[in-house]
Amino acid sequence: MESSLILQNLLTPPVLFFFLGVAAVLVGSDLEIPAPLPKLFSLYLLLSIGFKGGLELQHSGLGGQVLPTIGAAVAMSLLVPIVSFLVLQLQFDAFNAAAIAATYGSISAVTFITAESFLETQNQPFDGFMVAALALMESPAIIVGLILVKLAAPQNRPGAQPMRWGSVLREAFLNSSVFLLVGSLVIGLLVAAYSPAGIGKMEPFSDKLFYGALTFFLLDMGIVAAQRIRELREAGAFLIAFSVLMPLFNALLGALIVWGLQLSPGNGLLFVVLCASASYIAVPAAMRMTVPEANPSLYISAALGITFPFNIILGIPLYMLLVNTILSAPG
Amino acid sequence: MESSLILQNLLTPPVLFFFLGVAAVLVGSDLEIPAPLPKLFSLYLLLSIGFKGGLELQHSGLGGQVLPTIGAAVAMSLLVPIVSFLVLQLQFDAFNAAAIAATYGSISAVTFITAESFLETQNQPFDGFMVAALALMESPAIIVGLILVKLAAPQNRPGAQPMRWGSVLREAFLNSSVFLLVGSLVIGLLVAAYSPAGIGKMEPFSDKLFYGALTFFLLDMGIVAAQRIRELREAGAFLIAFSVLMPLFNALLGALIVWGLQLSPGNGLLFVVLCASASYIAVPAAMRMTVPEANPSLYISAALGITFPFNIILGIPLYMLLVNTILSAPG
Amino acid sequence: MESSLILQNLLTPPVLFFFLGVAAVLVGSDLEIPAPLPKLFSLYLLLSIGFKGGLELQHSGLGGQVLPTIGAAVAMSLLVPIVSFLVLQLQFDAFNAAAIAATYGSISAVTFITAESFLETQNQPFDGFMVAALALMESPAIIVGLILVKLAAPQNRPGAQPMRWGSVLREAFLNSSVFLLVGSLVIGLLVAAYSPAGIGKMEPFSDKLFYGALTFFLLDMGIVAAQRIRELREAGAFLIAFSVLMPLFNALLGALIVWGLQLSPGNGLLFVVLCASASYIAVPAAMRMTVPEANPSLYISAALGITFPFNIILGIPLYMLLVNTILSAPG
Amino acid sequence: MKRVDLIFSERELDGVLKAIDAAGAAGYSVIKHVSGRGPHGAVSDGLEFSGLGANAHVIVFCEDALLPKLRQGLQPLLNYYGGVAYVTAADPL
Amino acid sequence: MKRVDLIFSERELDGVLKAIDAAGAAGYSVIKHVSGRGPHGAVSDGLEFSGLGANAHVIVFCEDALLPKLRQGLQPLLNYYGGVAYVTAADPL
Amino acid sequence: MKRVDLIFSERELDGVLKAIDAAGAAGYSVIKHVSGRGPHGAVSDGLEFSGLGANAHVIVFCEDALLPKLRQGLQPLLNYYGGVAYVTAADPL
Ligand SMILES: Nc1ncnc2c1ncn2[C@@H]1O[C@H](COP(=O)(O)O)[C@@H](O)[C@H]1O
Ligand SMILES: Nc1ncnc2c1ncn2[C@@H]1O[C@H](COP(=O)(O)O)[C@@H](O)[C@H]1O
Ligand SMILES: Nc1ncnc2c1ncn2[C@@H]1O[C@H](COP(=O)(O)O)[C@@H](O)[C@H]1O
Ligand code: NA
Ligand code: NA
Ligand code: NA
Repeated sequence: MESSLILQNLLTPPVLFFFLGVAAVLVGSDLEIPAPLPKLFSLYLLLSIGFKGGLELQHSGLGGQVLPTIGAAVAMSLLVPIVSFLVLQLQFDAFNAAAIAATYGSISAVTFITAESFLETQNQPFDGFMVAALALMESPAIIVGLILVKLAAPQNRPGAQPMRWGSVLREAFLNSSVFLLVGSLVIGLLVAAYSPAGIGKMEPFSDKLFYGALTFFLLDMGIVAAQRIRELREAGAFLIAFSVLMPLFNALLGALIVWGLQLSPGNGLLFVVLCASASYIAVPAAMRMTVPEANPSLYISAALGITFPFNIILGIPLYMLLVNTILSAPG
Repeated sequence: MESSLILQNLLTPPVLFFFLGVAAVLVGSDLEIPAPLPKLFSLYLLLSIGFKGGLELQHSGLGGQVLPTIGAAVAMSLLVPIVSFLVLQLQFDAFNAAAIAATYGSISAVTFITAESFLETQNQPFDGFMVAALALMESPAIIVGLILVKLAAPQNRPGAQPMRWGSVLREAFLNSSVFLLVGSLVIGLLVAAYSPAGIGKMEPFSDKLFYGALTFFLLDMGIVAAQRIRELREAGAFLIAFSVLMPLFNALLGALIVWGLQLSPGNGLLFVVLCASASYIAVPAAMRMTVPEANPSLYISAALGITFPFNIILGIPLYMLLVNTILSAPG
Repeated sequence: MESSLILQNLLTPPVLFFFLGVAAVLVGSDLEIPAPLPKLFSLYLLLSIGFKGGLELQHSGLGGQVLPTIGAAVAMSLLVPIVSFLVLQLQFDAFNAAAIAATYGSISAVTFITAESFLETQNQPFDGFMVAALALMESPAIIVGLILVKLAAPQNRPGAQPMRWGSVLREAFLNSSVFLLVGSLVIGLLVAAYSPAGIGKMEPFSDKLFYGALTFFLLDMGIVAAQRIRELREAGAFLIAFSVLMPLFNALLGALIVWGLQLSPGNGLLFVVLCASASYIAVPAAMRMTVPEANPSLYISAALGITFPFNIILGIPLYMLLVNTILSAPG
Repeated sequence: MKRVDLIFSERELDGVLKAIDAAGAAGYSVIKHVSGRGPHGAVSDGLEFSGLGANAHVIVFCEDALLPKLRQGLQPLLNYYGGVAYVTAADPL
Repeated sequence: MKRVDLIFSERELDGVLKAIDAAGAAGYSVIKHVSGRGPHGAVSDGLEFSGLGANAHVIVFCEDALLPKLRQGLQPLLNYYGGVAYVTAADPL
Repeated sequence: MKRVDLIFSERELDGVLKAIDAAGAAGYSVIKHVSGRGPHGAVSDGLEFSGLGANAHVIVFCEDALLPKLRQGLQPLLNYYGGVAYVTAADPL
């Protein structure tokens, strides 16, 4: 049954087009999706996932498992970067260790969205409030990463610009990805409450097209991820191992929480995926600005070149099995 | 009831996403929709509104209120810039007064489209021939503006290139916005008459997606409008007052015509919106080329930074109330 | 009846918007669809046509007329460039003759797609395996063209880089157009076989939007084709005549094969269109790299400025008549 | 030889290229979507969708002898519509 | 007069433009979406969607006297974040 | 130091960058989507969707000593495929 779940995931359009993008790079085709077209899809996916999450959150309200789940999500986004940092310190200086740690403490919205698509093809229900967890897990790791730099880095950073916390907080909480996701979520809430006629009119755009747009975007992600693979030689075996094992470890931690909170299998998968995924959007952009001493090709290549493909291809069905197994354990 | 109409408008997805764009600029988020993506949406909206207008125009024909309405629309687009010029002359030189006047004499297609969406959520019917009015009101103000410059500007414009009327007329009547709108309208007419099988096949693209695409585009418009607000200091209190009061005055003029022609409430709102809106597409582009002596940041910032948000947020429901009130007056 | 078929084609949205693009250039409007937006549509069309073709191919299998048709298609893509070369040699040097010949031996995916739309409005069925023929006819002519250069060109090409066959074959078989088409076809096959839940979820994107996206893209193609017309003066009467007569001749050849194989009218039209169309994507890119001695404005302008519009506007209905006529001949 | 750099509104691109052709230049290159600030205020690419366009940057490599002709054709345009034009010495690689 | 060319990450664009304004330059032009390679590795436009951005190329035409001020404002940024800055002689057309 | 400007078809970009790397340059910057006109005719960005691509503009800041190596690697490519290459004097800011 395990292998069948993995196979089922492998043969869905989004994952197959991801492979096609990877293959394009490997065989040397000149297929590319020129900028800013990928940005169109990435903006669209954030807007739609936020909007739909808001609609559903309005219906479910904040009762039941909502607040505990969201609280646990935020706690994980504080814990994971600290654990990661301790591991990474064995190999990297404080700047690189903190930057990579922040990357793994945050999340990948596209991995989350792909997991939702997987659940839909499995006819597994899940709740809109998980999008709130997604949104709230994006930023804290950035702050943790910067505090780690402050604590662990050599006191005198040559040439360092004085750190302006104002712009750091803005970078963490108001970067375009978090801002659009949270904004669309709030709009979804408002529309569901006060303007329900707007829901049906948005649907062909924000709902019906969603799967196809994700598929198209994953074609580009395959290209981009494969282009990163070359840079991984530079990164070395330690980081490569980290990029697979750390997500697995985080998934295990996440699964324990899923069991503790007795989430539904659908919500449980999404929770685990949030813990196991790494950011290649908000965090790298923030780290490049605030910790320029760290080498971007390390944290971007690890998150985008290994962890992302691993999660999309194998991780999601594996985590599904993990969640199903742990939830069938006696509570 | 008034406030409820305003609130209903405020809480629709297009207006909320417009606010989100404004908020992004105000809080300093780096959210942006990079060029040429906004152009994609703007081309799409013009093509779709034209096409749909053409389909409907074919069914309604040119009888009844069609020709009087269109005639009145064109007359307004000649009258408004002249009145505006007289007001603006109190404060600005002939070049700037004429350029701003032309801007307010012409129309904003996005405001028109947002008004159509508002009518749809209100279940108020309106007619396809209003799109023809939209198309015909875009150009005349450009010509009026240039004639005003000719008449009122110092006879010797230092360094002025000789005005080639050929290229001026082309700029006025064949600029991409007018051309695409009119072209799509004619195609809609032809398809409805001779190739009805094409209608249903276009629908998922030109019709179903329309509301979502408008919403996405208004997110960008919010960003762009908010970026203009800073430049308004330069513009001064006179122009800021003008950008709110002139549309209100034009709306009143428009409402009188609506009453005179006894248009339906839906068509009436659209007519008033055409009178009250200002161009930030065709006219600024034409003015920049033909009256470079005028300061673009004045006419663009007024139309885009004040009049457009005012109309989208408050204007449309206010004009709806105005139209409803005036139509219930004894004829 | 002939003229009615031509008229029916002329009045469909895709062809009308193609005309609108042409008109924009002729009257001097500044309407343009800035890069990389056309690339978005071109990638989308290839992905969708491939995917849909794969879905259908999975259902039809490789039996019946599939393999003979595909074989005949490949044979035509080897034959047409040789015949074309013999004709072109009368006027051009070996480099230009070979490059233009390769262009006409290959195919135009957009012409094929427009022909499919035409069949749909005519309620004429056709089969998914024709997409496989499309994909397989794109590359061979490139190889034939290069062999013709090798054989016929002066032995010492001044400054010529040594021809690396590896990169030539990659250019021929892995260029983005062929790669995306074949890749999407294979994905369609796999999804239809193993992941049918994905079909319905892709539909709003890859199927419902298709006609509208084609229409939008043809607006751009009209602009681009019309911009080429100016360069045709340079090309001369011989090439202009060639760009109309050669497709007609190739269509005749194709029609004979259609008759020989007794294809259905729908598949027959598509087969003839493949024979009669010329490439302005894969082949020009490959020729520019491998035969820089040839003048790109000759082969691009002929294929894009004449043959493409001719096929879109008159060719498709004419070929339909041809196919209907020949199929009603005794077998 | 010389390298001439022109930066001005995209709306004037056609006129500038005509003037360069008329001066007899062997070629030119055009970069669009350039934003900037100058005496006439800021130009962003945020309004590109409106048809207003951003700036264009045109590069011309030419013989020194061509400069007067270029100047003659371009100066009036730049004076009236705004934009900058600078000349640098340049040698073929 | 002089022409200053700056190439650096788009993420630092705001800071660089502020420094140029602060130095009192009469204007500048910005080309975005520049890819490249330098001592800190390769920068592609393939990750632009992620908010990481590619490089920006900024051109400033200015009086020679402005160079020290520009240097003072820009040098710390370029040293810390990476990027290059070069000066060429340039004359108005 | 020197500044080298290369403008040529995007299709040749990979080869040119390889030659620049092979010459040992410390870095380079690439601007794509450049249109233009040269001895081989006009290149527009209207056909970009077709895979034909427009031109690329590559800038290399380098020591004078690198020029011969650059010339050696790039000259054959530019001669065969077209494009221009010019050198200007440039000093670090
Ligand atoms: N000193 C300068 N250095 C670089 N670019 C400039 C300079 N002055 C003006 N520009 C460019 O030229 C454009 C038009 O300038 P203008 O219309 O004269 O304000 C500006 O938007 C800038 O892109
Ligand atoms: N020698 C060079 N010539 C041209 N551009 C360069 C050079 N060195 C660096 N750059 C550009 O500056 C960017 C930032 O460089 P850096 O962060 O210092 O590696 C690179 O991505 C290149 O676009
Ligand atoms: N004299 C020139 N000045 C500026 N750019 C040029 C010049 N000549 C050629 N180019 C550029 O180099 C490209 C390739 O030129 P070519 O293939 O030699 O005609 C042209 O499309 C232009 O973008
Ligand atoms: Na995580
Ligand atoms: Na108006
Ligand atoms: Na053919």
